[in-house]
Amino acid sequence: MSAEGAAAQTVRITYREAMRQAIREALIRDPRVFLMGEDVGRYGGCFAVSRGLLEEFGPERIRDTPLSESAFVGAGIGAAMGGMRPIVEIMTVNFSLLALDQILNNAATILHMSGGQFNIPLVIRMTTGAGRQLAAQHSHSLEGWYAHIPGIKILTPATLEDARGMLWTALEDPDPVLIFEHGGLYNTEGELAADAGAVEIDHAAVRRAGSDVSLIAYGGTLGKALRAAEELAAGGIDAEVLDLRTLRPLDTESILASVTRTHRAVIIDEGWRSGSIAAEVSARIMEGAFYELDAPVARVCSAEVPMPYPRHLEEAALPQAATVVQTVRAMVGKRD
Amino acid sequence: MTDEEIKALVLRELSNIAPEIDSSRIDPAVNVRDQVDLDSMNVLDLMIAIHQATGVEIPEADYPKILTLNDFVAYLRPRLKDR
Amino acid sequence: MPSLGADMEAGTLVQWLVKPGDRIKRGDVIAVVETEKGAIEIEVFVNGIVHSFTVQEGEKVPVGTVLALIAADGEAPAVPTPPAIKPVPPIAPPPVRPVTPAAAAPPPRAEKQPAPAPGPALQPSPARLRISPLAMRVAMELGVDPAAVKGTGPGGAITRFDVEAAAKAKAAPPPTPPAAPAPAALKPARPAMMAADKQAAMRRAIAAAMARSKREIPHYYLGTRIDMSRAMAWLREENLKRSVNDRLLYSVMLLKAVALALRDFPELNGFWVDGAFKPGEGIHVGVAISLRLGGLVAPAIHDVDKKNLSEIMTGLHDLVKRVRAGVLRSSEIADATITVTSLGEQGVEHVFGVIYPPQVALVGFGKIVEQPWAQAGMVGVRPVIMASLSGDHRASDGHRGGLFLAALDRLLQEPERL
Amino acid sequence: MTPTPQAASSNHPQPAGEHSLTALRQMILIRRFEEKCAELYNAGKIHGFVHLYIGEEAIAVGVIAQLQPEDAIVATYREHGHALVRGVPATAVMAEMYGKQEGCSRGRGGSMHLFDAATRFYGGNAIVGGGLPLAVGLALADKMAGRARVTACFFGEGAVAEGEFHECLNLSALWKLPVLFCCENNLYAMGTALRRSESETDLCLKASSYEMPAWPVDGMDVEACQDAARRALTAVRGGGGPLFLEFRTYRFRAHSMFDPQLYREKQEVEEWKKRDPILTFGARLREAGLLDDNVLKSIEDDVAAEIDRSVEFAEAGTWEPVEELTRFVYSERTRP
Repeated sequence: MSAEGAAAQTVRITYREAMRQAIREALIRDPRVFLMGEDVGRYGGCFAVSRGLLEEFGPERIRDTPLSESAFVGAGIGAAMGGMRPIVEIMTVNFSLLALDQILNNAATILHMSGGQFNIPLVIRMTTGAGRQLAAQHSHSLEGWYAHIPGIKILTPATLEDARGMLWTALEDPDPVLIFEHGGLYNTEGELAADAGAVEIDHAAVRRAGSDVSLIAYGGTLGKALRAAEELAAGGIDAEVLDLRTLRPLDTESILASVTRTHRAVIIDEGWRSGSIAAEVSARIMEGAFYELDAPVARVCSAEVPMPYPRHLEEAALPQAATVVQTVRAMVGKRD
Repeated sequence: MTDEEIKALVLRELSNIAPEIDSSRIDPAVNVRDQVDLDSMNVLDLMIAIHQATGVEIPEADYPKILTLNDFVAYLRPRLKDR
Repeated sequence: MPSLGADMEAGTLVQWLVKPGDRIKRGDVIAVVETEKGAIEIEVFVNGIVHSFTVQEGEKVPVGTVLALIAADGEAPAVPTPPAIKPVPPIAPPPVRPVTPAAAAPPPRAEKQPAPAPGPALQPSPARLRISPLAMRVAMELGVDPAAVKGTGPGGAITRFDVEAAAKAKAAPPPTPPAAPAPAALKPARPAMMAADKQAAMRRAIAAAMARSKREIPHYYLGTRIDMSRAMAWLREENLKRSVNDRLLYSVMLLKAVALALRDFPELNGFWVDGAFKPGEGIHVGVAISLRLGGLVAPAIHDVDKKNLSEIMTGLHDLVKRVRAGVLRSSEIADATITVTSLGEQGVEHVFGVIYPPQVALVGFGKIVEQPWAQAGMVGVRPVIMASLSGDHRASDGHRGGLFLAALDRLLQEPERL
Repeated sequence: MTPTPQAASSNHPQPAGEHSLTALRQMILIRRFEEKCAELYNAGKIHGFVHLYIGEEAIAVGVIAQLQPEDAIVATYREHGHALVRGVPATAVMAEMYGKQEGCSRGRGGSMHLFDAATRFYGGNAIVGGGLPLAVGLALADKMAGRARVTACFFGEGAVAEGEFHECLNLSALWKLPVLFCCENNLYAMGTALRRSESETDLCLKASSYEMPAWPVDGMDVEACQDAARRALTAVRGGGGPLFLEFRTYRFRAHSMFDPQLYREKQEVEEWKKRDPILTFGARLREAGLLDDNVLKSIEDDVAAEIDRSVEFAEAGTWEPVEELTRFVYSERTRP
């Protein structure tokens, strides 16, 4: 593609708009698709993702639900089994716990319990993560928990391309797919190809190539990892940044390939450290790339505390680019 | 202890510290450190060895009085007279 | 035969300290091996019973040769069934040569054969070297002995970078500080290496290191006179309180003062490796100790800044004894982050030493002499010592070196705080 | 809306011959099948939790026979009877009890998780209340697709204490979804009597608070069950929204296999056994001249033969190879 061609074909867009375009495209392409959740219609979505869709597609396909997470998530499962392609929106990951029974006991298990008879082509979207001073019941990152569950897939779009492209692929998947949208990303803005569309969801992506250390991130921590990489580059450390994109199934091969290139790994995860997806990634590195390691795997995770409200404490609780830089420097040692 | 026994004891411990010396060639009237390459650690080791062998503890302040083999005999004799 | 350094290909079993049938436990020293670097004690890492020797005293064998067979605890008593024991072939490339503080390496592994003959089994070594898995792999590929590599990674771990640097250094001049055997005091049952050979080997090692130092290191030299009256008075008082066994030498005060001063001058404490300064993980002061028949070694006392004077004295005493007995541990040879040399015993007043690469500084002390000393317009007589610093100008500058000597002086004026 | 007491019992018009004998046979099949299950459980052929339906047979038989083939069923862990009446072969059910590959859920579900796509039998849900959202979703799919189907959702009275019950009744009523809620009120949630767990024990009152018709039905009377179901299905299929039936019944056996039944008096059990739906219906059929000893014997023989066949089938079944352990976690397909 020529440079001028590329310039002509990109649009300036926010993550939120990219997500909305993805939903809109799905609603247009497949009559079985509908959006259901709290305040997705008249309100326009708690984070304004679905604004304008009610007017365009009507209340049958843009369904406001009561505050009954278990019922409408379960209804999504039932509707999927009944032949529809529901997109269920849960406002935040913390609220999703009210529907955990449906997600774990039904969505993730029915295919197996039924001996393969009933698959559930359902997409559940929810916001995750902190950084907006929403305190301890709206800010947690529990996607790592969900990634523990076999039978569902966990996507964490961190880029505009993925915000725009993951949804359609998820809807085409025969099994339940959970999409975690980091709340801090909705306002991020950038250039996106005008013809951007579906993207594959099976692989992690190298967002920045490097040779000294692999910064393994996803969702809300990708930006921090990239910033850390820039800062490290100024100090002569060449960091690779790997965006996991999909937490289940984990793309172990790409993780191991990256660590095999760099021989060091720092995992940046907004989840709490104990039992986190970072722990899982670390374990896989041990299992698969132990003899490639030149330093112990390190993790930069959230502090083990319910998310506090004041900004300074929230910032202290969250993984930060500076912590990543510090961790990498200690790991790499002084270099020319 | 006789003078000869004392002399023999000191020479034996000295040989342990500096195995290369020929003890028969040590002049009892000449400063030992002029005949044998001893550093302060060797001197300390010698004092410890003498202490262990005889029970006599030579205070640091007396070191300047004990330079030759004869000095050792003179210093130790009265302290060992009953043994 | 354990590998005790990258350049070691063979060693001579000088003396067995156990005999067949002896019960031994992990950590026991069971033999003495003579190498170019001196006699090394061989430590075992298993509990068991000595079954038999496969190498006799006086034999020189390649690295990797099985020296003895040890029946593991709990096994049938060591019936002499040699065919049941399968020693590893000589000079099998050692998978890992872990050398922990004691330089002793594990007895080589022999495999236990299955029935019918229940032969004694040898245990693999659990000794650990702090090295990354990658660095270990690269070390194998490059033929670098990891035990001889200085780690600069997290927690002092050896990284690939360190191994590659060591490989490069190996291709150039000798990498390790001069370390030498002390043939005189050791009375091996059957001397395997002639004293003259050892002398020559050590001389070559010193020659290589010193030549490399003068070729590569842009030395700068600073000196200052230090009034030792307070220190010596304090020491006299202190030693009065101590029995002859516990007495302190003034050199212990010098070592402690150097170590404490280094805390504020990290650029003097460490290594110049592959074009960069790498600070030492601790303050491990190498003490230059001359050998009675010529030559010297400078083994380290570890973490001198954290030890009290009695502990340093104990360490020094032990070190001197073992140096002169020719029995050193490899960590003592490899770990020093700076060297202190004191030639005052020999009567000299000024010492300007040559830095041991890859260290970046050396502190020298001369003899304590009574000198006229003017202070506050008055002239008096004081015991004075000349302290010098030889610094690597790549790692530090004279200004900082001067401040270091001033700090050393200040510390020696408050001996009770050392 | 208040309960409609006139629906509480039917007026017993003359039982129609063939139809009635079928109902009797179905009840006897369930009874004998489960008695066999208890025996096989004690013999170590069946494991895990097994919940017997004995005493409650009239409900499944009465309701399910009124459903159309395209309707859906969501049931609970006490669902052997529902599956059998729905037409899942006794062989496949028994093989599932054994855990054999020929079971209706390929042996992956066991007693509590009978599934069958061919008869639209959606489990076998062992989370109390957890099946209701699925039923709501299945009905939502039907409504959105414009299909005149009904989803019959069975659950015990214990589910009434779950939030999902209230969420689902509300949501289905709000969206006027074609769900027939069939509450099998056997008075005990495991060992907890209804009066000890609910401040309001009138379940129809709870349901009607969501603006849906709610009728109590004599669950020991198969004809009453048939009649109520027939009328309710007509209403639901006609687009009137969900309907709630409370079947008052009693289980004669323990909750599960290990249950000393300390929570109820033997006398109470004996009282209810006088109302055994098989005996009372049989007596009425005799009165009507539709049943005599010979007919009954031929039914019993026929049922016994069917059960013997199911046991033989299960015994002869195959164990799924361990190599296939991780199948049916995700759908099997080749992705583009």
